[in-house]
Formats: sequence, C-alpha cells, structure tokens
Amino acid sequence: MKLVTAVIKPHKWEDVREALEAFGVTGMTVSEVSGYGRQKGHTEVYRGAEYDIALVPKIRIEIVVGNDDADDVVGIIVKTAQTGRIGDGKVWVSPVDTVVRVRTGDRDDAAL
Amino acid sequence: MKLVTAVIKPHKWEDVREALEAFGVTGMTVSEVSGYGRQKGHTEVYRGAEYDIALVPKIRIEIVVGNDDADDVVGIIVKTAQTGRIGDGKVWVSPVDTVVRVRTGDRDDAAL
Amino acid sequence: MKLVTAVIKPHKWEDVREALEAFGVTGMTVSEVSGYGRQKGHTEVYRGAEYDIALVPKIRIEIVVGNDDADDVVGIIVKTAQTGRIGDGKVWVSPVDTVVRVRTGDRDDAAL
Amino acid sequence: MDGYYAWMIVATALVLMMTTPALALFYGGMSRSKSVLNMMMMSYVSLGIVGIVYVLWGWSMAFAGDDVGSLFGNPFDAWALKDVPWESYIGGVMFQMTFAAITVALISGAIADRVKLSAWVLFVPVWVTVCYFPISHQVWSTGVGFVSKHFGAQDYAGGTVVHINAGVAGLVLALVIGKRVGFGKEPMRPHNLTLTMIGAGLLWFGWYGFNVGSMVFLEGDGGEKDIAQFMSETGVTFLNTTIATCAAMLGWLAMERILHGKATSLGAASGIVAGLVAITPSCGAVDITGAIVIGAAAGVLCAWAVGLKFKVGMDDSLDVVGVHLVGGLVGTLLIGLFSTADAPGGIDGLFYGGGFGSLGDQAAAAGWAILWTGVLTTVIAFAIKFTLGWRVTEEAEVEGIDSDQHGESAYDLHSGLGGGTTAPSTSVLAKHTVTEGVNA
Amino acid sequence: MDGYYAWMIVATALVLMMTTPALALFYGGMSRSKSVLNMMMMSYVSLGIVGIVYVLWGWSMAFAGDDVGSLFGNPFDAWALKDVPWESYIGGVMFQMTFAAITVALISGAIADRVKLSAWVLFVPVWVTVCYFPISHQVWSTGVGFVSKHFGAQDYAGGTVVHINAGVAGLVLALVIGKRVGFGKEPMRPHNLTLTMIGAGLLWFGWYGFNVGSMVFLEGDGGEKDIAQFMSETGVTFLNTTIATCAAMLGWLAMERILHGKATSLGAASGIVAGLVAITPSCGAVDITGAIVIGAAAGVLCAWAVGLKFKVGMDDSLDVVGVHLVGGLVGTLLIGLFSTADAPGGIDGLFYGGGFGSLGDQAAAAGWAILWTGVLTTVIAFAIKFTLGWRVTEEAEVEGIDSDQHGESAYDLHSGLGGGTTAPSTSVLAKHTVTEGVNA
Amino acid sequence: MDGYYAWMIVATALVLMMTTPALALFYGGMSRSKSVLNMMMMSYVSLGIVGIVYVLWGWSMAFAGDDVGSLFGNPFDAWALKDVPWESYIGGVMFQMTFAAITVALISGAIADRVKLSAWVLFVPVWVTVCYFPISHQVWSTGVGFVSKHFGAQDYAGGTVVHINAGVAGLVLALVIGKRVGFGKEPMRPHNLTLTMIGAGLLWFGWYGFNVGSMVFLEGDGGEKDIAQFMSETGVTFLNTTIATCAAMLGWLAMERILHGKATSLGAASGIVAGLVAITPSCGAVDITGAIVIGAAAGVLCAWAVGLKFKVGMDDSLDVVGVHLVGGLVGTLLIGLFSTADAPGGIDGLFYGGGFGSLGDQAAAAGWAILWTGVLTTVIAFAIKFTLGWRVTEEAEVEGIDSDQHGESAYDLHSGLGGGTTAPSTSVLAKHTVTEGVNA
Ligand SMILES: Nc1ncnc2c1ncn2[C@@H]1O[C@H](COP(=O)(O)OP(=O)(O)O)[C@@H](O)[C@H]1O
Ligand SMILES: Nc1ncnc2c1ncn2[C@@H]1O[C@H](COP(=O)(O)OP(=O)(O)O)[C@@H](O)[C@H]1O
Ligand SMILES: Nc1ncnc2c1ncn2[C@@H]1O[C@H](COP(=O)(O)OP(=O)(O)O)[C@@H](O)[C@H]1O
Repeated sequence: MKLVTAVIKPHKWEDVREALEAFGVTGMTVSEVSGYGRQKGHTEVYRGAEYDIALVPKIRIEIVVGNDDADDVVGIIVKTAQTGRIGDGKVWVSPVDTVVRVRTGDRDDAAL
Repeated sequence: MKLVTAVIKPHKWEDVREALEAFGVTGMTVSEVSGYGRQKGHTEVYRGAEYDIALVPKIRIEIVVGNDDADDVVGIIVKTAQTGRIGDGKVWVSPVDTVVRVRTGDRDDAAL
Repeated sequence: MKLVTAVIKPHKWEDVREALEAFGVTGMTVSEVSGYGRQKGHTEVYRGAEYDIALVPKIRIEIVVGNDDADDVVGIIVKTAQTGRIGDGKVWVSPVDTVVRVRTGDRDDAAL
Repeated sequence: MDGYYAWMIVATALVLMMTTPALALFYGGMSRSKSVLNMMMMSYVSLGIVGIVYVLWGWSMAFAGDDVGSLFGNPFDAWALKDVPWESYIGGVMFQMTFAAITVALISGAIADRVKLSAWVLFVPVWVTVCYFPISHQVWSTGVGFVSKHFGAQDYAGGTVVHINAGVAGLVLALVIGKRVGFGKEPMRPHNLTLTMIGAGLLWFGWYGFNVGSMVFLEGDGGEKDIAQFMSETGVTFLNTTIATCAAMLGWLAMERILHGKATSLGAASGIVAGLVAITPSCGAVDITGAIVIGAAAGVLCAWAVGLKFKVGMDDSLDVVGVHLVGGLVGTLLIGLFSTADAPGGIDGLFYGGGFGSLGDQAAAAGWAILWTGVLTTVIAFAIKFTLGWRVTEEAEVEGIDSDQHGESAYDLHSGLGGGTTAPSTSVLAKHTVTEGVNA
Repeated sequence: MDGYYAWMIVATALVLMMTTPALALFYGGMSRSKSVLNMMMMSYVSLGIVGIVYVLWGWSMAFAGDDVGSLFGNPFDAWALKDVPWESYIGGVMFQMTFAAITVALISGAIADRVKLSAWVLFVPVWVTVCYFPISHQVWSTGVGFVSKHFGAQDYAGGTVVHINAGVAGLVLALVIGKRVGFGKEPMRPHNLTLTMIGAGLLWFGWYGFNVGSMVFLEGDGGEKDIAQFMSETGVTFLNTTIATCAAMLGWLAMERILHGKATSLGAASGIVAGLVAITPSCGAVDITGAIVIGAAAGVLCAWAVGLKFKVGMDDSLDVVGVHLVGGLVGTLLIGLFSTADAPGGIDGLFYGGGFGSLGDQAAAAGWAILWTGVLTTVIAFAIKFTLGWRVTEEAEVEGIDSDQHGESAYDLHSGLGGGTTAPSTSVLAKHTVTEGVNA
Repeated sequence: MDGYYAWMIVATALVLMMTTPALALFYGGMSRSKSVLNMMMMSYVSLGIVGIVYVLWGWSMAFAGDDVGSLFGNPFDAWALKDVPWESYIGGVMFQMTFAAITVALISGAIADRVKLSAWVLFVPVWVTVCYFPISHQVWSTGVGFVSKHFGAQDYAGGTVVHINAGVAGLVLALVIGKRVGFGKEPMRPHNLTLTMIGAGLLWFGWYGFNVGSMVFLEGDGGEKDIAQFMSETGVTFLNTTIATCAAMLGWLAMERILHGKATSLGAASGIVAGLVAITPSCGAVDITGAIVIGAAAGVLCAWAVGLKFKVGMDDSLDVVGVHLVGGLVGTLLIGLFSTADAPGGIDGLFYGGGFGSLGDQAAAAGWAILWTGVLTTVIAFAIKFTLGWRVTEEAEVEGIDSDQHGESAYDLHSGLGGGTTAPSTSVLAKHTVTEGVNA
C-alpha cells in the first residue's frame, strides 16, 4: 500500500476531489495547513505596526491507495491542482505496511 | 520504528486515549481533520440557498511505536474506536527510520 | 527522499524556521496539533465544574528532503527547538518514494 | 408627566432589549458552539410568541380583566386590548409584556442543547398563560391579587413574579426532561465567553428599565406629588440596583477565589446577573447598606449554589435554579430583614425594628409562587413529554442541535487566503448547490 | 414638552446606534470571514460621511431650504445650518441625519465582498444628495413636497424614503456591479450568525427610536394637546412596531419550515428586520389587527422573496431587495388596505370602508420613489463604473477583500498554550516587524 | 423638569454601559485571544469597585464634602451619602460614578496582558481616591476647585478629568510595569476586530449620555429658563459630538491611507474614539466649524501618535496615551483657539477674537492635571511594584494570562459533527471531571 500526501491551493480542493472521485478513490482525509515556500504571504498593518504574514493557507490531502494506483492518483492530483503559478504545492508518496478499516477490521485493499 | 496513523470519530477519542494509555503508550500527536468517504455529510439552508456539507469531522492520531508494538496498538485502536456504523475510520502503519526526542536527543525506543 | 516530521513547542517555530532557512530548506508544511505525553495540561473551572485540559498545543512541521539532508535537518530542528523542559517534542524520519512539484511536475530533488 | 412617560418609552425598549439580544447572548455564549443558535433562538422565539399572546389575552389576564377569585383576570374582558386607552399601551401593556417574555426566556437556560423547537414553541404560550399571567396578577394587582391581598409582600420589580417563577419552572423542566447526553462526563464548557460578557453588560444596562421603570405612583393623578415621587424614588431604585450589582460581582469573584483559587470572567458575568436578580424585588425596599448586603449575599450564595447541580445530578444546564431561584429567594427574603421605612417601600424589616411581620409576608409570597408554578409547570411538562415529546434524538444531540433543529452552524471562520485562522471549515470545502426553485 | 424633547435625544441616539454597530453586525455576520471587516466598514463610513454632509447641505435640501419645484430644498439656504435654531438640532437635524445614514448603509448589503472602499466613499455623498435628500423632501415636507402634495400618501417613518429607496438602489447596484466571483457555485454562507443575531436584536431596540420618534405634532405649540398626542400616539406606534415584528419573525420561521423543513436563526433575525421594515410606514396608520397582518405578510413574503435572486441570477448578496424593497412595498401598500381612521393617521383604507383612494395614493408614492431612485441610481452607478470603477480585482476578491482593501483579517483565534482553538493562525506564526518610522 | 430628569436616568445608564460592555469589547477585541478575558475583566472589575467606593466616599470627596484647600472634599462629610437627597442620586451621584469607573477602566488598556488581577483590584480604589476624585473636584466644583478657581478653563464633559487623567496614568503605568514579553518582536495583533467594532459603536452610542448629559444649569431652579437651556444647549453638544466623531473617523482613515496605503476598520474604530475624546471637553464651547476641525485634528494626530510607542519602545499596549492623552490634549487646547461666545460656553477663543486668555487657561488646566496625576500615579505604581508586585510570571504571560489568572479560555469553537470550524480544541478532547464537593 502507498500513502499519497498532497498539499494544494485551497480553491483547487473541489476540483481535485471530483477528479479523484471520478477515478474511483472512495475516501480521503483532509486538513487545512499553512505552507511556507517560494510563494510569499502578505502584510497587515494595525495601528502603525506592520505584520508580515509569512505563511499561506493550503489544503493537505491524505489518500491511502493500492500500490498500482499510486502513480495514477499522483498524476490526477498534479493535473487538476495545477495553475502554473508559484505555490501550487507538492505531492509525495510514501510506503504503507498495512491499512485497516476500523468498522470491519478488513485489511489493505479490502479496507479501502 | 513504525508510525501508526489513525483517523477515528471525534467522540471515540477519549476511549481510545485511555485504552492506549493502559497499554503503555506514553505519547501521541492529535489533530482534527475532515473526512471524506462513504459516510455522508449533511445539508444546511441559509435564506433559501442549500449547502451540502460533504465532509465530516474526524480525529487524526499519530503514534510512533517500536516495531513489535505496532500490531497491538492497531488492534487496540480498532477495537476501541469501532461502533460498527459507517465512518468509523481507518488506521494505517508506515515505516519510520528513526525518531528523536527533542529534549534529550535520545533516539528510537529511547525517544518514546 | 525522506519525510522529516517534527512536533515542537509553538513559540519555537520562528527560530526553527529561520534555522532551516539558513540551512537551505526552501519549503515546509506546517500545522497546529495537540500533543499528549509527559507534559501535563492545565485545569479550567467554569461555575464549579472542573475541566482537566489534557492536551497541549504543538506545531507540526513536515519537510520532504533529499536522503543526505535528512540527518542535518533533524539535527538542526533538535538543536533549535530544544528548551530542555518536558514537552519539547519529537522528530521522526520516514521514507518517501517520490515527491512532485504540482506547478511543474518536476520530481524528487528537482521538486524541492 | 411627559418626562415620566418619555422614560417609560425607553424603559420598555430597554427591557425588550434584555431578551433580544442580551439574554440570548448571555446564554448563547455559555452553551457549546454546536448549540449556540438553538439557545439564542429560544429567547428570540419567546419574545415573538409572548409579544402576540400578551396583547391578545395576557394584559387582560394580568391586569385589565375582571378578577377571578384573586387568581387572574378574565382573559376575554380586554381581549386584543379592547377598550384599553392608548395612554397605557407603553407604560402598561408593552412594559409588562417584556417582563413576561424575558421570564419564559430565562427558563430556557435550564434545558439547553436538547429540546425540540416545536416543543418550546408549544410550551411558551401555555406556560405564560398558566403560570406567568396569574402570578403577576396575584402579586401586582394591588389589593386584588391573592398574594397582594393576603401577604402584602414587597416585590418591586419581580423577585417572585419573574425570578422565583422562572427558577422553579427551570427546576421542574430540568428534572422532567432529564440530563444531556454525557452530562457530568463530557466537557460542556462555555464556547464563547465574550458573548456571555456582552450579554451580562447589556442585561445590566437594560435592567435599569426593569427596576427603575417599575415605579408605581402613590397619587397617580400626574400632579406635583407624582413628579416629586418620580424624581426621588427612581434615584433610590437606580442606586440600589447599581451598588447591589457591584457587590454581587465582587462577592461572586471572592467566593470563586476561595473555592477554586481563581476569579473568572464567567464569575463576574454571573455575579452581575445574580445581583440584579436579588435587587429586583428589593430595590425599593432597602437603603444603601441593605442593597450592598443583599448584593453581596446573592453573589456569594449563587456562586456556591451553581455547584450543587453536579452533586444532585440534575442538569440545570445554565443554572437557572442556581442564579434565578436562589438569587430571587435571597432578594425576596432579605427584604424581611433589611427593609426600612426610610426607603420608598416604607416598611421596616426585622433589623430595622419591624419585627417578623415583613419576613413572614415575604416567605409566604415566595412559598406561594413556588407552589403555584411548581405544580402547574409539572403538569405542563409531563403533558408535553407524553404527547409531542421534548427531546431531539440522542444522535442529534451529539451531532449538535443547531444542525438538527435549524440546519445551521453558527461559525464558519475559514478565511481563505485572507489570513486569520485556517481551520478546516467543513462548509468551505463543501459542494454548494443552489437548488433551483427551492423557494418557488 | 421637555419630556418629549428628552425622548428625542434618546431616539436620535438609538437610530444612530442602528447603523453603528447594529446594521454593521447584522450584515457583517452574514458575510464571509474574509470580508466581514469591509462589510462593517461600509456602514461605519456611511455614517461618517453622511454626518458631515447632512449638516452642510442635507438639512437644507430636505427641509430647511426654499422648495425647488416640490423636488428638493435649496442646499445653500441653510448651508452648515445657517440660522437653524439650536432647538431643532436634535429632533430635527440629527434625527433626520441618522435616517439618511442608515438608508445608504442599507444599500451596501447588495454589493458585499467586491467593492473598492474608494468607490463607496464616492457613492455615499453623491447618492444621498441625489436620491435621499430629494425623496425625503418630496415625501415629508408636508404640503410642499411632490409626493406629499399630490398623493398625500402615508409614510410614518420611511417606507418609501428609507426602505423602498434603499431597496431599489441595491437592486440597481447589484445589477450594474455584477456578481461575486463564484456566486451560485462556491459556498457563501454566513460566517458568524451570532453577530447577525446581535445585530438583529440591536436593530429592533433602535427601531423604537426610528418609528416612535417619527411622530409629527398636530398643533406643535408645545401645549396640552401636543403632550396628549405624545402620550397616546407613541403608544400606538410602539405597540404596532412590536407586534408586527413578532408576527414577522414567526411568519418567516413558519415559511422556512414549510419550504425547507427547518426554521433557522438566520430566519428569525431576517424576519425581525422584515417586520420592522414593513411596519415602518404603517405603524401610525393601522390598528392591532393591521399590524399583525402586515408583519406576518412581510415575514412570509420576504422569506419567499430572498430565494428569487438565485433564479434570476442576480447577486443581491445580503438581500436588500428581498427584505427592504419587498418589505417596504408590503408595508406601504397594505396601508391602502388596513389603514383605519381609528389610528393616529386617521385615514380609512379599503378594508375599513375607505375605498381605493388610500391604496392608490400609496401605490403612486411607492411608484414615484422607485422611478426617481431607479433612474438616478443607474446614472450614478454607471458613472462610477466607467470612471473610478467599482470592483476590486478578481484575485483580491478570492483572497478576501479585507486583506486587499484594509490589510486586515478579522480573526486571529490562535491562543497559544492557553487552550481554546489551536487552529494554525498564519499571523501567529508570522514574522513581526515594527517598521521604524513607519508613522514618522 | 421631569423631562430633563428622565433624560438623566438614561444618560447615566448609557455611561455605565460604556464601561460594561462597550469599553471591555473595544479593548478585548484588540488584545490576543489568550488574554481577552483578562482585558475585559479589568473593565468589569473597575466598575464593580468604583460603584461601591464612589457611594461610600467618592461623592463626598468630589462634590458633597467640605472643600479642603480647593483640592478635594472631605471624604467623611457625606460618607455613604449621608444627608444626600434622593433627587441627586441619579443626575449627581450615579452619573458622576460612571465617569470615575470608565476613567480608571480606560487605563487598563496601557497594561494589557501582564498584570495580576490582585494588583489591579488594589490599584483601582487607590487611584480613583488619590487622582480621580480630587481632579474632578478641582475642575468641576465651580468656583471652589483649584482649576476652576484659578484658570476657569472649559472642560464640558471631562477632557482633563477623564481623558488626560487616564492617559497620563496609562503612560506612567506602562513605563513602571514595563513591556510585555516579546513586545516589538512577536506579533500582538488584535484577535477579534468584530468585538472592537461593536465596542466602538456602543461607545459612540453611550457617549451621548457622557457629553449631552453633562449640561450644567445656569439657573438651576427648574424654571422656564432651565427648560429652555436644556432644549437648546443639548442640541449643540449632541450635534458637535456627532460631527466631530464623523470627522475624526474620516481623518484617521485618510491618515492611514497616506501612511500605510490602506484604511483599516481598526482605524475607523480608533478614529471614532479619538473624536469622541477630543470633543468631550469642547462639545459646549465650539460651533460647527470648530467641532469638525477638532474632530479631524484628533483623528489625524492620534493616527500618527499611536505609532510613536514603537519608536520610544514603550508598551502602551492599546494606545491609551496615543488616543486618550493626545486626543484629550487636542480637545482641551483647541478650545483655546476655536471656542466661541456663540456657543453655550460663551467664551471667545483666539480665532474668535478672544485673544490668548482662553488658550492659557486651557493649557494651565491640562498642565495641572498632568502634573497631579503624573506624580501621584508614579507613587502608587511603585508602591504596588515593590509590595504586591504588578506582573504575572513570564511563563504565565507566554501561556496566556486568561489561563493563569482566571483559569479560563475565551473560545472553544470546536463544533463536533455540527460543521463549522473543526479546529482541534484542546478542551473538547479533554477529560472532564466534575470534582465532587468542589463547591461544598
Ligand atoms: N520541502 C517541502 N516539504 C513539505 N512541503 C513543502 C516543501 N516545499 C514546499 N512545500 C509545500 O508546498 C507549498 C508550495 O511550495 P512553493 O515553494 O511555495 O511553490 P512551488 O511548489 O510552486 O514552488 C508550500 O506552501 C508548502 O506547503
Ligand atoms: N483511502 C483513504 N485514505 C485516507 N483516509 C481515508 C481513506 N478512506 C477513508 N478514509 C478516512 O476514513 C473515514 C471513514 O471512511 P468511510 O468510507 O466514511 O467509512 P468506513 O471507513 O466505515 O467505510 C473517512 O472520513 C476518511 O477520513
Ligand atoms: N509516541 C509518540 N508518537 C507521536 N508523537 C509523540 C509521541 N510521544 C510524544 N509525542 C509528541 O511529543 C510531544 C512531547 O512529548 P512529551 O512526552 O510531552 O515530552 P518529551 O518529548 O519532552 O518527553 C507530545 O506532546 C506529543 O505531541
């Protein structure tokens, strides 16, 4: 099994979800995170004090998939989340020994 | 070392924590996430506009454990978090090269 | 590639970020999480009802790095985030098969 | 007298403001974020219903209708304000209406997070008709009402009529309806104390309309004497209301410090309300010493009382009993001790050489109100329980009553790229469908 | 008469409070968390500008200046209140100023989240000068203004002048300025309904100043008759305002229950405002029955109307049309049916044997206001569109107008180790630089 | 005169409302979410303490007691309002009490996030006794108080007594108590600007009680002349208060736009307060031109002044100096230039042909207040520093003073499955223990 972790721009989430759904991904876990990288944040001023907001909001998606699907899933995410502007994000794949569905105890492919 | 990642229903967190504590897990890292899967969300209506809330809140637990404990920890989580209703969540195990305790610099088993 | 995951005290974030920047880390993904461990939380009382807040806020940092940099990055984080008091946190390293930059599709080292 | 009249316009608007938004905020902030809207709705809906009901038959039952056995007025005599002169629309009808509305709204705190809106919508008109209108008649129809006739107890602005009344009803409902899922186990801490602080502040502000607006003229002919009374009596009630509230706030904070080691902002907000409750019946009966003592006593005793529910295992969720019943009793009974002939009320209490007479009257009035409302609210509560049913499903309660009963959630603080919190807001990530013709 | 005068001080302050903070909260809570500050700013800035403008030439154009063709007063006659006696500063100038301020502020709801502050700052003074001052002159300069002279329609506190006026302007701006990015696709749900509930409650409170303060004396010599009128007419307007609002709240909730299955807190807040809007012109014209019917009708019709924008695809973001135009029309037209000679207005409507006369007058007045403001607002809207330009960049709109126009974000709820939410707050993790001399 | 009296009931309640909740909200919203409750508590506790103290000896020291060297009244003469007639309880005692309460509450903004509750509870009664009561005596005991006797400066509603007084005290405390941990390095941005906006709006509303309620009768016999004065002078103070505030809001926003490129909502809220501060002493002294100029000047100068603290490295956390001291000086000194005999004050300033006399008087009065409060507050500040100690531990400050001093956290916005934010709320995940007998 593989774990695909994607960090993308928030407004791309909806498209990515639909694309993955279409591909057959039945589930994922999503969280909002803050990203630090080439894309710069913005500045706020309160009563003469300037605050340089270094981080930019991102959406983080975790998907456990079978070994064979990993590449396709990565490809779909990259295709859909791409705007071509700095800050589009990253996707990485890491190995998973096993995955279990809590409801049933099923393991691995049966768990997805 | 192994990393056990569990995504469970929020109201099960308390039981899971106690069960793991009893087993001897001394620490974990918790975050709230949104889950997408078979379990459906709900609908909200504001002045005639319907919003279909697709995601459901989940609790995400990360536990770094020694190789031998991984299976037991997974078993405990599955047992305690199970309600039998759709949306109970997933647990997955992935390999960890090394873990360090920041306070002391201790590594691996000594770090837990 | 490796994924370095660090869980540290919130007020150490700024120092860690600067240290990593200095070392040459160009990007990372940050989220706020709650930690459970040796460090104890605190107690709140509302109209005679006591609430024992078991969790303490932590910052979680994820950095995908090349294999050779992993150790240095871990070292830097441990050094900078260390206060010597309980609750300093953990850092762990896990394997990553591949990482892609969404904007360009570049892979692995080119993606960072 | 147009000056007094001008004041009554303001006083009436102030008391109305106490229910919406002040009380709604005070209660809403104390509930959980998944039920704050439902909590606020209970106050808003109370005013919506009572506003209509009071005009139709409330005023008639409370004051205008022919007395029926000293218990209530005939609801049909002044139905829809028939023959009621415009002059008494504000200082009379509307002012009294706002009291009825907030009294029933106060009860909602005892049954937070678990009651169907439909059940509440049914309860409100029935309860005010069976419990509130009669008691306000019995206490405030001078020389006619049962309490006024037999005990001549002092209740300047509603210690028995409003607070003991609401407190007892809250007690009964909490017992009949039962505890929230997870009560005493799961955390049920206030979700937004800034709302509770706003609410307490606005309640204090509005309470001047409540207490100072409750003056009754001795002459009532609009002559010099009335004006003189207006310009002196209101001074006493305003000052007593203020210092009692200050004393209660400090008293509650001191008690917290002793009991738990720390003085809390929720304690300050609660102390303010406890003091206002206790001085409500007594603001015209006591002097400065009395006001400070009554306030302090209310603060200390209520701070202690709110802890009891966990012992007896009763889920009086937002402490309607601990604050309004206890505070109302403190204010009502201490009149018996601290009432002084030098105050507008003109009656000497025990400590001012008046003997036990006043204390007895006060106790009797309180006892009667408890009896009347206790019995009748029990009947209403069970009637609803076995017909419509009070509670939402257990699952709905866990998921949140806002979502279940109103299809809403109070907050969506995700702020996109604009900074601020970037908490995952489910709805931000949601699919939005504007259902064509959903309204057609 | 110092009593009446005392009331007018309060009434004026109350109406001012309606714009800041009440309306700002009502609107702010409904907008998204990335644009709440901009939404609130539009109300605050409206008051800031109108406060100055009204004193300089507004009062002169509306009332004090020599009439120009029954359309408006000469702005220069009473420039900066030249020769205006201090006695009329409050009940006259300031009271009327607050009406102008809230009217233009109401419009902002139709164009939420997308308008440059600079464009709004330009629009406000122009619009009140071209649309508000003239219409208030035409309707309220008795016997002089165009509407008053030719139709003698009843508009007690501003159904045409305030609500239809603002509603039409909102409609025009929404169409000219266009939809928000993602309208109808992305979720744009209220980000903080507790703010909206506070706003609705404070609006209700302030509205007593608005309606009850709008009484006009028959004699005006400050004699017995005036005092008697003050103490009776205000009773009617206060009571009608209250029960109509209650009926509207219940009406809206019932309609929601039917249409969507659930009654919402946003519905309660909206119903309150809809009822207040509808009773604004009619509070002095109808009796209890009329007030309840008008309120209920407004609640039901507005609850239905707010859904229409999705059908026609117009982004009237916070339903200025659905609530203020529709509610204003309901109140203005139903006067024609329910007006009664037994009310202060003294005119019989259709259902009270008065024939169609009143209905015609009301319709004519409404039509005229729609025509005048519709045409002139269109001109202004396009003028700004093709010069300064209305909208922020699309990117700014997506990222959030608060950040783009004000360089702020409303919330930073990260609370370090202190508990509460631990959502990643970008700014908490941010580098803080105090730019030396940034202010020098 | 019952009309005037009715107004004073409302005015007093309005000023009380300014401290709780208005000021508490204005300040609370600007502080960090881990210290908002402590910030609000400082205002609430101020009122709680001053409410009692003022009745016991404050009124006697400020007005009722025999004059002691033109500096203050004998605190024991009218101890606990001995022999004070009920008629003066509201317009006199309570109205003045609310001024004392808000003055000391204003100071808290300068020392946000770092002061022990116990230290504040000690400071409040000492400071009002040593600094506030004397200065209000010196300025407002006409012909008796030091300032009134020697300078005859104009201070209609408290430019010296309230704002300069609080501003200087804030300056001293900020210096003696020292900076917050991380000041100038860590971000300390406002955590909830919607609260600050509500606070500013309610402050504006309440300020009409503050300024318009501060009228002093020339005759004082309740005759025709008094009524005439009431109905004309209040018009001037109401109008001046309004337009100065509008001008200040616009002035601050313009200044921000120039300095930082963007006009902010915090700027609008701050401008409102700056304008209200500056017009407080001058609302009865100037005409329309003067009011607009004073307001605009206050907005512009304060917007610039708030940036200075970073330069001098003083942590006047919420700009008590930048807004209240600077704003108070602007208003107090500009009277010397813009005061006109055509205004109620009846004195011509420099620009109105009155020469430098008035300017000198105003400067002298301001200087005296700065001297008196500066010296005495320094003594008090060090006395507390070397005994009880002012500050919480550094760790407590970092973790959050709400948790340390009150054992509370303001927000718990987790909303379970009900949608809305799903940020990890520590307390939601916490173990809840109802400690049996914790209250027994
Ligand atoms: N080495 C990394 N490890 C983990 N996440 C990263 C890393 N580098 C970048 N990211 C994430 O990817 C996001 C986009 O990266 P950025 O450098 O801003 O733009 P781009 O990927 O287009 O070059 C960042 O905001 C951060 O969340
Ligand atoms: N492939 C996946 N990868 C990561 N998380 C998943 C995956 N599938 C499901 N989840 C998580 O598990 C939760 C429960 O899954 P769901 O399909 O709703 O019910 P069940 O697991 O009982 O079939 C989801 O809300 C999501 O958070
Ligand atoms: N086994 C673990 N797996 C994942 N995270 C852990 C684990 N143990 C501790 N942590 C994280 O590290 C933080 C610090 O651990 P703690 O035991 O409190 O102090 P220390 O690391 O100094 O002994 C915890 O709050 C938690 O977030």
